[in-house]
Amino acid sequence: ADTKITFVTDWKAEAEHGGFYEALALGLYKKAGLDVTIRQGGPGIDNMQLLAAGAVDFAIGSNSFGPLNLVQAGAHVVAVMAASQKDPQCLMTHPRPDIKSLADIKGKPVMIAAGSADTFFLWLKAKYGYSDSQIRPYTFNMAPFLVNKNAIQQGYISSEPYLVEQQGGFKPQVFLFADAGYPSYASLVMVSQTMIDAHPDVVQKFVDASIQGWYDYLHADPSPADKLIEKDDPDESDGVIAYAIKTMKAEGMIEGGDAAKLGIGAMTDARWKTFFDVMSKEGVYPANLDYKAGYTLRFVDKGLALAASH
Amino acid sequence: MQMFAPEAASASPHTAKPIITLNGVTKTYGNGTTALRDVDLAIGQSEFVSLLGPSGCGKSTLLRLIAGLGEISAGRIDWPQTAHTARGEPEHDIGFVFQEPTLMPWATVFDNVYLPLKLKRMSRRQAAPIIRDALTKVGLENFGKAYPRELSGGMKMRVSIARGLITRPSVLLMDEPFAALDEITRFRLNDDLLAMWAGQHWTVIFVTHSVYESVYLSDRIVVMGARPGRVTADIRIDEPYPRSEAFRLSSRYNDYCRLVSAALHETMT
Amino acid sequence: MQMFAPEAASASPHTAKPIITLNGVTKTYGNGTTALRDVDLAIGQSEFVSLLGPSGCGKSTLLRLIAGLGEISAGRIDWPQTAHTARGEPEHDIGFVFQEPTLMPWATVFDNVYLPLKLKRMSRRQAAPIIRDALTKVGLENFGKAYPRELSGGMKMRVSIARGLITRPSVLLMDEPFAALDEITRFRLNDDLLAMWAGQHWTVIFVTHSVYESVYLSDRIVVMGARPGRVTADIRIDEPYPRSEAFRLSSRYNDYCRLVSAALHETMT
Amino acid sequence: MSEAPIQHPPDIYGQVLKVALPLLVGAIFLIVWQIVVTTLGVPKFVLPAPTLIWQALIGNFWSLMGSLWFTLTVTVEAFIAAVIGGVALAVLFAQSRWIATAFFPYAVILQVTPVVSIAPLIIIWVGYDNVRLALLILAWLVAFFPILSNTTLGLRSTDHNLRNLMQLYGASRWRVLTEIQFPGALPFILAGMKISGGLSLIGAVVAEFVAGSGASTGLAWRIIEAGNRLDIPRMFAALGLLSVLGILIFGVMSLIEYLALRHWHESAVRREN
Amino acid sequence: MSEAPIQHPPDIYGQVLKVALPLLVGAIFLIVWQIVVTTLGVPKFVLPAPTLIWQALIGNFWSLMGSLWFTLTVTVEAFIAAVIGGVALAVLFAQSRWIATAFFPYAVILQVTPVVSIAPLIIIWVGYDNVRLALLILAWLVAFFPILSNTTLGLRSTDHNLRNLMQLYGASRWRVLTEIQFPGALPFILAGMKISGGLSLIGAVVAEFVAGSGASTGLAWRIIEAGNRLDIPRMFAALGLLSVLGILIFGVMSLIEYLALRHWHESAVRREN
Ligand SMILES: Nc1ncnc2c1ncn2[C@@H]1O[C@H](COP(=O)(O)OP(=O)(O)OP(=O)(O)O)[C@@H](O)[C@H]1O
Ligand SMILES: Nc1ncnc2c1ncn2[C@@H]1O[C@H](COP(=O)(O)OP(=O)(O)OP(=O)(O)O)[C@@H](O)[C@H]1O
Ligand SMILES: [Mg+2]
Ligand SMILES: [Mg+2]
Repeated sequence: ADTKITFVTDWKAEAEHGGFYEALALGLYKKAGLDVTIRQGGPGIDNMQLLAAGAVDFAIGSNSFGPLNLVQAGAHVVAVMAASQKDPQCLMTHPRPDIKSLADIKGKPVMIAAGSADTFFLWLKAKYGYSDSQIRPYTFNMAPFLVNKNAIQQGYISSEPYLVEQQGGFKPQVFLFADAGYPSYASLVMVSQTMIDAHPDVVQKFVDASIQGWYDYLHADPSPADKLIEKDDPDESDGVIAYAIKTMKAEGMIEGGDAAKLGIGAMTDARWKTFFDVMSKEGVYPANLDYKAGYTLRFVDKGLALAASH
Repeated sequence: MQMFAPEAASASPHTAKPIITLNGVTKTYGNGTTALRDVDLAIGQSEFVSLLGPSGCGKSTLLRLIAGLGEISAGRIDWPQTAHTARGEPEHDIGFVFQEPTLMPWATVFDNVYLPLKLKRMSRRQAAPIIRDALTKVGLENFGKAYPRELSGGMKMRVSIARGLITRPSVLLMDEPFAALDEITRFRLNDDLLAMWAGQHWTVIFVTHSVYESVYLSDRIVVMGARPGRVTADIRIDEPYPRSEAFRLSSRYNDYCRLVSAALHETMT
Repeated sequence: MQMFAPEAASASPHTAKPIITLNGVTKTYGNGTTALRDVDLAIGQSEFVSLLGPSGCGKSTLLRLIAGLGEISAGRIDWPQTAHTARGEPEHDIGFVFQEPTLMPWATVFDNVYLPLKLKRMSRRQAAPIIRDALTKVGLENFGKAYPRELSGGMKMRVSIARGLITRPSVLLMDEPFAALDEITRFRLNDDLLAMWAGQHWTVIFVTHSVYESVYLSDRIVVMGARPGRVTADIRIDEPYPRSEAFRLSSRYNDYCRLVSAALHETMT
Repeated sequence: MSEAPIQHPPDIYGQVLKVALPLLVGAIFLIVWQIVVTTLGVPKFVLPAPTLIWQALIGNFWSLMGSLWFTLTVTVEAFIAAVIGGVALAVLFAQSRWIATAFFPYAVILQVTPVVSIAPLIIIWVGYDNVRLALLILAWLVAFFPILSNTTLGLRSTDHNLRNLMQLYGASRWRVLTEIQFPGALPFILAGMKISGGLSLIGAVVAEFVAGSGASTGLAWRIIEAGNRLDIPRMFAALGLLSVLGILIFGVMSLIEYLALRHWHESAVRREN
Repeated sequence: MSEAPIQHPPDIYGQVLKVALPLLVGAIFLIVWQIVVTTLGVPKFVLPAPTLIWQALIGNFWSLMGSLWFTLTVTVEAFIAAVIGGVALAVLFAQSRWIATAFFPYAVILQVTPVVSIAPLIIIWVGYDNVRLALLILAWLVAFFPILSNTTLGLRSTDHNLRNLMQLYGASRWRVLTEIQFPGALPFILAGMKISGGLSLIGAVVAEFVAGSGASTGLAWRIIEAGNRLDIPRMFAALGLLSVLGILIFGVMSLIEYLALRHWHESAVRREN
């Protein structure tokens, strides 16, 4: 019988999970002998805690903080694949001449969600000298941003700018952290250490099928995945999905950076070290933290499904 | 010693200068009980009227309606001598002792009696001697600090009496005020009440079940019949005031009592 | 016609076969009021004892203590003839009519009277004729469906009386049950009570403020003195039962009344 | 003493007004809202006009109704559980001052612990495939305390003379509870239920906010989703449905309260003097 | 008729037990928790042992205390506002059945609207630099309804004979309110305040969850932070402080209730028979 795997995403179904849905839709997991169920995350599903508690074995971690937090907390969970090379996190402003880069935002009020103050904001503090007194609340509702010409807020490059254009009727200035060297990965596939120890083959098959799924999603027909996505979340409109795919491609989120050479899902020691160094310098992590326990390169970087065009 | 047919009541020569007149007063409660039907009555200025009648005949209802509590279903109640406020409400100065003590459970005896004076904006300090006096009159001088739940039934009623009298109202409505008291206290309070009434030209309407008490106190006894309540007899006690123990022992007293008893008997059969 | 000093009470030859004995009963409330001090009393089987005394002297307190409500501060109350339950509680069958009506406001008159029977697991259907009967006795046959708030003060008290009697308890404690009733109804209920008492060999302790009523009803009158309450006189009414209107008109009745009044007077001065 | 039998006529006129009056106020409110929004040109993502909300409601009618139904079922189940739990606990507490003293603080802990922070624990505990059960537990946590607190007060407020009466009749604790304490506490319990009705609803919504996954698609999800998408008219349509549901629950509770108390309790009786 | 003066002795013994007993239960509870967690080897991400929580509490003592203070101030202010607002509204509603009928549904809407979804509106309205005011408003929304509801019931339950008495004395509405209705409604109001005390706290926390920012560093912030870092013992330390605060508020409310009602209300009076 096929190995049963439940894979928990970090939000409701969206294009950012497209590769996994594609793999499921095309039967790539099935072919590898895996019986995968994709569970949507949601506002109340805390994947890190579910993993730490051993309640699930496979889940998506949104950024590089997840694995290191788990290490610090003493949980045995490992990132095995980085589906997205770039964190889509960005800051947006109204069109204004006084802000041309992230550095110009120093000292200005920024609307940041509660959970973000100890993730990317730490990097902004370290790199640009932002301070906590700049933080204003962001409640995942952009109305306050839209009505206030001076407002600056966080966003996902693949969704918020689109909504601003649609609803606000203007094109916001977008500053993608990744472009400024923000070293976090995104959409990390995280697996419990026990699973890796007991069934490394299953993990490898899952990673390989997912990589293939991502490749197909971007280069073949994305509609099988899109159908599943729309089934899981009927509110996900074609327009939103199309914009997200376009952005992912344009920004090279899946296939850019190291992935261009090492294949989709790529991770490198150097990138992890950069991330850790920045954050430990900020005091997020102790300098002696065994951050390497939070990821493994064992299952990726095999140059799998490298695009012909590359 | 005279007895009037009810319909003659308001025309009685004795009922001079009426202060309250009731014409065809009917009261039907929401559940269909007609408590009063077609009651005609005129209460004279400074009269001491006792109201007698079987339990449930509408005495309390009548008293409440006179006080302006509750709506009359038919007929009317007037206060011909009373000025009206700007808002059109009669400006009478009524004291009411309800059938139940109706004390504020959260306030001490002192504060309960203070209430009417407080509403007249009298300061606590000014009121204190008056209240002490009133409490002494009802034998509760040591209970000013007690709460109602710490009192016996009769003591609660005495607090209520003290409160009803403290403002020295010109019209006093009392609903079985002494029913829960022992005879001795009752007699004493009877005499106190009479003395106050005589001194202040009050008008008193007094509900009681005691024929003896009614004869001793009042210069007029109105007997009511059972549901629907109506006036069945109107008896004048033509005896001089002040009255005393001597009157209680007189044969005329006994005759009056028998007369009232008979009227009561008649109304119940 | 005999009068005993209080300390002789329990030794009285008339108080044969005591069903309840009180020895040195003292009750001090939490606020420091001593309601009873050193009360000795023996109630004989099938006696009809009236309790008289000034308002606030501790009659209600005494009745409640006898019924087992509230703790005694000193002394003891025994029921020498009464069996005890397995849990060690005396298994007596007490009816109590409180000084206040104490009705359940959410229940109809019928349901209020039904309560004691319901607790004895009698079905509604079985109970209905009994309840109708009891309501008729107190003149409330048409008010079974009324709620307490729709009743007059006297009517509420009558419901309470009906409830107290419905289980035909062997010991009946009544706290001024008829105070709020008119004379006629009162006399009728007096006679009804006497008839039931005679027929069923009940023991009755009856608190009243009416000297007349106490003499008419009881074969023994206990007079209490004011705070702290204690027994000041114990008067036997040596008159045969059944008693009737004739007794009320007799001179012996008047003598008794005077005697009791005098005892009451004495206790208050 | 003969008399027309006692009758208790219903007050239909008053009942109709009870519904009509707030509707009228609501209509006026909506009209003013519409005028203000259009004349001031308030952007629709700040405060959409009622007409826009209406369109959003019609346009998403079935998906919203589905969500409404989901939220309603969670609400009702949580509410019933809250009533049962709150009353049962209060009964327990009323049995002995010591039990109440010892355990009431722990009921308070349940009340003041934010559901958002124990949501993950509960999800782990019930198994994360049982999101609906988790929602129920969380909504229950939000709703049960007012019932517990009010019922406790109500049971303690029993007329003490009636208790004495029951004692005289040798009634068991259980009978004292059912015959005297419980009916006497009814006004308090119903007041608690009125508060908890709304809290169950908000609890169901908040639970979905904090513990919802893709599998749960109640009104909370519509609100988050519409908010994320900045489809504010749709968000307001969902909020409007929530309000309607809340008022409906409140109305039902008020009706029950009226029916239970109209014959006897001061708060509900129509006084005639 | 002379008598020792009336005196009302306090029940000190009972008061001490009232504190000691729940502490004892708490101690037992913690010990059992510790034993269960260690013997079953429950991972600390699921349920940390009390000793771990204690270490986290000591280790982060001052930062937690600062957050506690912030949350406490918001709670207290929101609570005071809820009491004033709830009682004032109830007084308004008690003036006329029509006002109550017309506007009560709108109070219900305020109760059932999830703070998370109106948080943005309130942030727009107060300006996003006024986070504290936004928190206050949101916490107030969570807390005011029980007081409104209970006070309304209480004011309506006034002994109707006492009202008649006031009418006879020609007392103004205001005096009827202050002399009769308000004292009579006190048990209900206090019960409402007991519920709202906890809700203010939870409201302050939830408000910070949904509208907090780096500038506001209450307990919610600590909980989120610790949760994000998976530092579950620290999260529990913060939750524990929250519980302690909740119990404290409840204790204070209970004390006020006892002091206000002990002389007269059935629920608080020590009965002697
Ligand atoms: N609120 C009410 N609703 C309905 N019926 C009522 C109400 N109050 C009184 N009644 C009825 O009105 C009648 C008269 O009641 P009322 O209290 O006036 O009697 P009463 O003469 O004072 O009797 P009592 O001597 O027993 O006090 C009674 O039949 C009673 O049932
Ligand atoms: N719960 C209580 N707390 C404190 N004192 C009380 C309490 N109940 C009664 N008392 C006091 O005890 C004394 C006796 O009260 P009790 O009710 O027994 O009097 P009573 O003889 O029945 O009077 P009445 O004829 O007025 O009913 C009174 O002085 C009263 O103040
Ligand atoms: Mg009456
Ligand atoms: Mg008494």
